[in-house]
Amino acid sequence: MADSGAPAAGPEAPAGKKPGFEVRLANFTGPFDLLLGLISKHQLDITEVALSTVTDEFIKYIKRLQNLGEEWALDEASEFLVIAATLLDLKAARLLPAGEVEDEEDIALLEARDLLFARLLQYKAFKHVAGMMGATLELEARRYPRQVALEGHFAALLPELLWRHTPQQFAGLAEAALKPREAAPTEVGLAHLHGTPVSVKEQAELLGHRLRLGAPLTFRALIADAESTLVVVARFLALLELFRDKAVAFEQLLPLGDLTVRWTAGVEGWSSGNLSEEYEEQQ
Amino acid sequence: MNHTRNGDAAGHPAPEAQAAAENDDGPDVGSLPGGARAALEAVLMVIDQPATATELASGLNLTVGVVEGMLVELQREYNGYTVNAPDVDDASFNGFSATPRGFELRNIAGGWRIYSRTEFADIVGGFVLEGQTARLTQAALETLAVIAYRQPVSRARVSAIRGVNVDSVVRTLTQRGLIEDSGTDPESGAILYRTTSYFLERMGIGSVAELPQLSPHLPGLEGIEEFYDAGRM
Amino acid sequence: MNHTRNGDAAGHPAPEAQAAAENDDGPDVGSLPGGARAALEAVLMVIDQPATATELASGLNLTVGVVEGMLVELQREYNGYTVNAPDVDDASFNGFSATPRGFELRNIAGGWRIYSRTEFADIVGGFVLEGQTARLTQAALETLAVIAYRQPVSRARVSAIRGVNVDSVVRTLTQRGLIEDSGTDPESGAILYRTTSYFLERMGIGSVAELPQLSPHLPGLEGIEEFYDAGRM
Repeated sequence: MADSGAPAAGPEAPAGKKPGFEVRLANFTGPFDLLLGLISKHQLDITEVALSTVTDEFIKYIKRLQNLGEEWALDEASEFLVIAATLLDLKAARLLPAGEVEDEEDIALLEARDLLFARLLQYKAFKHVAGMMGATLELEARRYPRQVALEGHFAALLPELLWRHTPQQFAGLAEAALKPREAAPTEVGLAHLHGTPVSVKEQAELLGHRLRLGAPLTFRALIADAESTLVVVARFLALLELFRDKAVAFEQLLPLGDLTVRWTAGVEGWSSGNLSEEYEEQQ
Repeated sequence: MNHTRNGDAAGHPAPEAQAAAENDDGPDVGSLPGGARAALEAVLMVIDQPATATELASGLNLTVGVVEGMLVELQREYNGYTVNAPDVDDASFNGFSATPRGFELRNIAGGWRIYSRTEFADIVGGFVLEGQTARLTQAALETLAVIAYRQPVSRARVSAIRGVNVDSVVRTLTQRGLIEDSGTDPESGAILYRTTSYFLERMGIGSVAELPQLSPHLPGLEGIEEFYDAGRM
Repeated sequence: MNHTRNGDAAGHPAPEAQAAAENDDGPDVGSLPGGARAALEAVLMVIDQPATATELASGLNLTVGVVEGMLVELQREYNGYTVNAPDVDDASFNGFSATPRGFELRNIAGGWRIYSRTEFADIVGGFVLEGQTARLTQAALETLAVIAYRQPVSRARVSAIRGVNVDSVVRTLTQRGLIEDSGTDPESGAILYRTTSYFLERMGIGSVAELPQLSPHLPGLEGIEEFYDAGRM
């Protein structure tokens, strides 16, 4: 028993809590949280962590929980995804040759790495204070406030209620209160979308490249390979920009007919640097 | 209560020591700061309904006799140690122990509860009336409407329907005599509320059956549970 | 309060005598047994949510300064006269005045209120059915933490920080009365959430400024954090 070598819960798992997910790697064995802690304290290099192994183990772990009928598997799984995705991003950034910082791309890469790290730390910080808040709430729940009903003679002092509601009006109130609420109006959350931003500038370059080489093309042809509506919109906006820069001309023979686009600026006559700033800022 | 009863009838000698010695299965009130007396005070301070000495004794894991002794002792202490009526006119200030407190421990129909002292009724009454309006707030009206149409119903369920915490509104409605406690839910143990006859009086109807019918499409309690409780943690 | 103000700023000397001399239209708290202090206690017995010193003072017809002095005095007295934290371990029994009472007077969420002492939670819990709320899940706690530290904040923002959809958790926290709608963001039109005074009460603090600093848990990230947040939204 002493030499079984496969402890169910690490020594770090606090007593009384469910043992959490444990990672077993060549260079590290212990709770997932501890792994994060070490990475954030720079005591373990993210590049030396085999993330695929971590993920495999986690999937096994979740499956075991599901087999046991544990309900909180989903909670833990989504949390794992957040952290694992961040680690993966972080690792990708770290594995790229760092070298010396020479151009803007390197700086951008460094920034991205910092941001990823910041995101991980921020997440961990909130997790930590959430734990502290939980402990405080539990401690405070051991105090019971005095909130007793008003003694009869005081209740009798209260002014007589003004009641002006007819039963029909009252029923109206009940109808309104009992009606299932639509999901509360909120902004359309975009934060969870990770669609690649489409750049009008890039699309303009692409269109320029196609048009200046040869014959006029229809708009239909120009968007034939667009993978999303967003790209169609970006190409359309790019054409308007090009038109304003007098780099293209439009022809439309019939109302609602095909729009033909012709390059007019010559081979070297236009570059995407001409594009107005407004699109660059918004992407 | 179900323990040895030695010595409880003979005065009230050091209940703390006794408690510590007697109990080994329940909470050991004697070892806590202030001892059994403070534990009793803690309970008395927060209970809403008067509790009998027997109920208190079983909660404290002490004999009824010991608890009765402490109750009388506390009662006298709150009254300022004067045996009968407090010596009102003098109001001499030689240490707190001789001064009556602002609250008193009363034994009404066998139950004990702490009340504000009768002498301060005018001041307390003025405080209670301050800021009181004769009108129910919109939140109170809506909560009342939900209770009227879904009674008997727990606060948690009303909260789930309204999407907000209704604790203080339910207290107001109870205080106003519009709703009342109608027992506890056998499953959850939560207190269930129903409307009172005073509510019917104010509505000018004879029974809740006379309330106008609601649209049949509104979710009943079962539906609501699915709608709103799914996300409960 | 609306009377002559002589002497109220200079400490809190014998409030009873002062009150008795000054007031002729309001209740004369000084002439009652136990004086103003007991009157204050009497009022504390009937409030069902924290009351500010100002509210209490106006009900008692005393100055805020006098009432604040008495509140602190009562608080200390209930704690057994120890100056700071009650000297719990000692529990020396030399007369009642040195013993902590079973209840305490606390100043939280901007107001004063009487609570049972934590030591007796197990015993008191047996008598108080209500108020025992289920524990929050880790997901709910983390969401609550983000809202507490970033309020007012939209759900989308909280989602971005936590990396998961928080809609149902936000609904639960609202139902529990821990957070509330605090209007909409002028730019995005999104509902913004903030913590409630009930949250402060449950945390036992006076304001969100008393929450532990987040920065020790966020080493060297002051600038980056803003940069990150700006980029996300």
